[in-house]
Amino acid sequence: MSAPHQTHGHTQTENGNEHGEHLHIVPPRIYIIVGTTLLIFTAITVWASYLELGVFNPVIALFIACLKATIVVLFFMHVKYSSKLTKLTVGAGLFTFLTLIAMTLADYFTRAWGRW
Amino acid sequence: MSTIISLPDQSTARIPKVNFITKENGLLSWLLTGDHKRIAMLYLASITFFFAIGGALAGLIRLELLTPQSDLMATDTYNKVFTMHGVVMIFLFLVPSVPATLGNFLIPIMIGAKDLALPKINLLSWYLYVAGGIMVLYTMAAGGVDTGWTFTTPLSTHYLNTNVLSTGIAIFIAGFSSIFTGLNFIVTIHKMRAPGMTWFRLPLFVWSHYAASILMVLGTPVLAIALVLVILERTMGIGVFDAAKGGDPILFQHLFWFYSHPAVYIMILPGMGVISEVISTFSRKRVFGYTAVAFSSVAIAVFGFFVWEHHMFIMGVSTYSTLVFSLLTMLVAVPSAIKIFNWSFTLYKGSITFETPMLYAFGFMGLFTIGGLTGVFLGTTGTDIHLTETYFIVAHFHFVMVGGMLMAFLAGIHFWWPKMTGRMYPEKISQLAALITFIGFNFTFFPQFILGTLGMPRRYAAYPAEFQVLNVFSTAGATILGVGYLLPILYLTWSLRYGEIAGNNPWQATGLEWQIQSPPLTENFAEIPIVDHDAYDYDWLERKHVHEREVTSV
Amino acid sequence: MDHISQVLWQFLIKWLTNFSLYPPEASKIAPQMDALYFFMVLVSLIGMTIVILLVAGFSILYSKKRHPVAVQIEGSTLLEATWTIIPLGLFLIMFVWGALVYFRVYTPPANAMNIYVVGKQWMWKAEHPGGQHEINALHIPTGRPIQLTIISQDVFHSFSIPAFRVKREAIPGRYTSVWFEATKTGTYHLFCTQYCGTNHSAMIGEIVVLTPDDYKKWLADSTSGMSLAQNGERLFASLSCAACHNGRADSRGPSLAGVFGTRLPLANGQSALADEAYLREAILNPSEHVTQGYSPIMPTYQGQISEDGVISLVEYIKNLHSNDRVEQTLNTTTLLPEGEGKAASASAAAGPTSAKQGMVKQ
Amino acid sequence: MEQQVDATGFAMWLFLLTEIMFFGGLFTAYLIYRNWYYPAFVAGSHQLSILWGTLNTGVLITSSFTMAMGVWCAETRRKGGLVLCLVLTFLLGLVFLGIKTIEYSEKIEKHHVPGFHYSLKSFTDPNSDEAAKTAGDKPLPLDMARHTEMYFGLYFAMTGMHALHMIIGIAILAFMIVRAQAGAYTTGHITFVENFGLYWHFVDIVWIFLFPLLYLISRHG
Repeated sequence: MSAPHQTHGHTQTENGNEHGEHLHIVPPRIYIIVGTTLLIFTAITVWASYLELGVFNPVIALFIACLKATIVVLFFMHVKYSSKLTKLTVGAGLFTFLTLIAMTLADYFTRAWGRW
Repeated sequence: MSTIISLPDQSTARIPKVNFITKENGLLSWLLTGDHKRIAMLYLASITFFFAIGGALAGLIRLELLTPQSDLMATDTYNKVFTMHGVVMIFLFLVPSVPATLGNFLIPIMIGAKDLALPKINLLSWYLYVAGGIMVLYTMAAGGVDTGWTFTTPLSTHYLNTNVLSTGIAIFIAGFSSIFTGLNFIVTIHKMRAPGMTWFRLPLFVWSHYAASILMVLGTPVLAIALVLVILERTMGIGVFDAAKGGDPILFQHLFWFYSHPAVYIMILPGMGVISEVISTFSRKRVFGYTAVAFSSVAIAVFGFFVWEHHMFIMGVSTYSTLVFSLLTMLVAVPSAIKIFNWSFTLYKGSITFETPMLYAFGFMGLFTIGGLTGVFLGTTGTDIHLTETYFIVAHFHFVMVGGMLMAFLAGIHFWWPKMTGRMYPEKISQLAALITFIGFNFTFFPQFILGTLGMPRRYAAYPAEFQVLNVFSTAGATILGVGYLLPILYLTWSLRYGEIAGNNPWQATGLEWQIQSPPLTENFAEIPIVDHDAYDYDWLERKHVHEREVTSV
Repeated sequence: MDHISQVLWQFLIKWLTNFSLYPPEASKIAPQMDALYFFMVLVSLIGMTIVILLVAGFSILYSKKRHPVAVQIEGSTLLEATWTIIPLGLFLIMFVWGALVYFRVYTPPANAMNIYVVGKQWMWKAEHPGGQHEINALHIPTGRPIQLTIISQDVFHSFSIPAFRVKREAIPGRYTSVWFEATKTGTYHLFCTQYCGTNHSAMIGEIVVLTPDDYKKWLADSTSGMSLAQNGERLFASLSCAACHNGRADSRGPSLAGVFGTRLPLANGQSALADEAYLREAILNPSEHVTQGYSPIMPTYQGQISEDGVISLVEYIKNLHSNDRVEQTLNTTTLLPEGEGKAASASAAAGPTSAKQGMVKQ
Repeated sequence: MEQQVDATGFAMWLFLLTEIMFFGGLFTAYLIYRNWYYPAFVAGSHQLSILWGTLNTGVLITSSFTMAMGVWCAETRRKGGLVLCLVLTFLLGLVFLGIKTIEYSEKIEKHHVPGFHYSLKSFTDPNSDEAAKTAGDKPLPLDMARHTEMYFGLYFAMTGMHALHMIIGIAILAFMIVRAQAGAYTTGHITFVENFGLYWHFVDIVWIFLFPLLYLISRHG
């Protein structure tokens, strides 16, 4: 959760840190690399879906999707260059998202238990 | 009775000429304001309006239940009445009650800021609330809705032709109002604290609002998508919740309770914040175990997300997953116990006075303890089978929400009334009102525990005759409770004009909000304070007073 | 005034004579549930007393009059630990105890007598294996474990018997089950506790607990002449299930004799226990429940058989121990033109695909 | 002022958290039903055009790239560049929606919209259907074929919600283009552009997941 972190104890210094975030300008070179990588990954994921890989088909598809999403978050959305607070926020969102999915599925996957 | 009230000399006292109320005039200056205090006032007026509606509906419910037959109204009317009661009270009163009024008013001041981080979003959230409220009013005018506030599918999607869509949209909109409030609080608490206001110098009121805000931001959208799916199911028949098309109606409950269980923490946590402030002030002591109370709020927020399935133990979910959810429910009960004991020990070696807010706080502690403990009955899988879906659950919920939350809300309103309006409420009659509320409440809801144990199901317009006596008790209690709620509305309105001038700090409290004029300036502080002491530091207050006296004498 | 006091007096008498804190304990599980319940009540009372004593005691001892100057105390880690660990321990005891009771209520014993319950807006229909039907009532004997297999035809309902301390949601599209063993004869409340629409509060009934002898008598008196299994047999024939499920060496469907309660290997590599819920699913969604070695050619019967019909079929398959009678029916149906006509019309209603497949079978 | 800038960025992130949870409900539903009705989901996904899907993914990623470049232009105060990037993003967004419209109208023609005369023909008789035939689908048993309606229910709910976010984004983009033209974002006040960028990239991320989940279920034999 985005429980407050000790390092954010002092607003003054916190603002000082955050200030740097806005001064960091990501050069277009990185955007071009990232954009190209994303397009290449898209091609790979389409190609991979035509291979016969059994259970690994969805695994690979989701893995590539996660990879793409991570790249977008880190570079396009500047999280790599952002404050701890932003990183924590992203983490909190991911955590709750996974909680919703995992704990709901926990019900569905164990319904058949005990009937053997 | 000894008291800590210290009012200025009434013959010379004046309400400061310049304050947030007098700054600008005209309706438009209120409707377009960015001032968090004015928005809080707007919220206060609108939630009081909806509380009155919800209360009237509650009165109708109790009247109907006076007799075993459904004689006052037809069963479908009764169903609409309790549905609208639930929808209005939960989404339009309980969820915004403390955060949107007291929280809005106080959080920026308590942390030493001039306003919330996003004033326009704050105003937008009020307009969304009003839009949601109008949709609810429209729903009522158009004939109401009878799904129950839980919108159980497939009843809500395929078997009712009342105004489910407009209610769904109303709650969707009101939900975004709550998201924006929570989002604003989190940003404000992170970014706007005054110099020296570290996390562990924050008043516990701010901590508990922070925890509640996390739940608002992360929980509410799941309710929103559940409602969107219900709307799509009704309009298109996409089948996600339709067993006939292979859908699972229980999935709706998962999504619904993923929000609606944390929602009860959204409702109660801000109330707990109020109680911390009140108990500290009226026992002149730092809150016992400040860090434990602060972290227990966060713990409730975190664990609150892992327990929702305890609403579904008998609904054919996997028995193995119930184990996990029941265990986690037990864990979430502990932080509440921690809070209760810490508040009790705050009284230890204090110097206690018994003004109205303190009476409400005592009421809160008693009723919330009962509400919390009976919650354990329902979180335990075994007893849940017998007690769920009966009046036991109704009683439990009302002990936590009305006995807990509403008591806390009234405690807070009385406590900060002098700050908000510059005038005191009349002490004696308000103490009486607090007592009436407490007695009326117990009369109304305690019999319902017994009714529930006896097996009387909830949401019954007619019931077997053997349950009548306890229902009569309950209805009788509700009339007392009604008086208890009517009184504050009357005397608080009266005090707006005739109340005594309160001065800056009638309670001799330590919070930053008490060190500024009442009602505050639009910008709260003439200059941003530099905080050099912990919350609830009464020695600091003493030193400050000594210093002020020296300055004046010089 | 006199009049009012009289009413009040009568009211009070009525209350005092009928007053009870909990419903009668009429099932085997009830005392166990109540033991846990009263343990929790006791813990709550003690907890409540402690809080009241603390608050009231401190309020008296440290009121401003007696104690004008507060002593500032930070807190105490020891105390914090105490009131974290003790409640946690108590809650964990409740959790374990509760889970034990919960598993007992929802795990029917193997020898339980099965009664089917169908909920619909706004009535309960109980179907005994012997073919006895009841509306908003359930007659059961004492001293015998009874399993209810519950389903809803429309919305969620909840089958609640407070005197037995059991309750189970009736869900559309899926069987749920609960069991109990009645211990005391008498008539008890049956409630629908899940809000189910306009006449929710009218969806109530009676549980009549009889002695085993009386129950036998009741069964004999209220028989409809045909048991569920017999009814199921008729359906089995008219839907021409036997065309495939006949136990012959070359049959396209697996033999159903003795299949109930066994573990079936499925075509998708998994396996499943053939219980009531499985049989129901296999009739309505056959392609997801294909037994290993067979092809997914069975048409779905979704929308063609009522819940009652499915129950009869399930009960028939449950009691099917050999294929002798299946063979017989098969021979009779193929002989009788009437039977064939019926089967064909049933298949025609199934839509183009199933009709095609249905015809192939004949 | 700096405090304010900081605050809105953080607020935007929190808003995106609510968006994650909003889509979270849909993903949960998707995972459950895909697990239950896998063959139906396979057959349903074969009805989607992989060409349009891949193209749209490319379009959206490119639009994310132009948006990121737009933020860079704002940061480095290049007004012309910013306007160009925003216009490109705007156009790519429209292209995405255009392709989506084509896809939707195909579904409407084939009666694959749940609830509106839903047709099972493509699934029970794949030879009658071009897409199913190319994918080499075997006919689904009727009960499984019916569950394709669930697939399309989720398809429309998920892509519909996504498209709604796109439409809102495009509307804001139009507003931003006008403001950028007037030079509003190239004097150091870049918060709005930055925050909108976050939103746009988030919408992109949602699609990055929707694409494999809806289009790429078992494309092989």
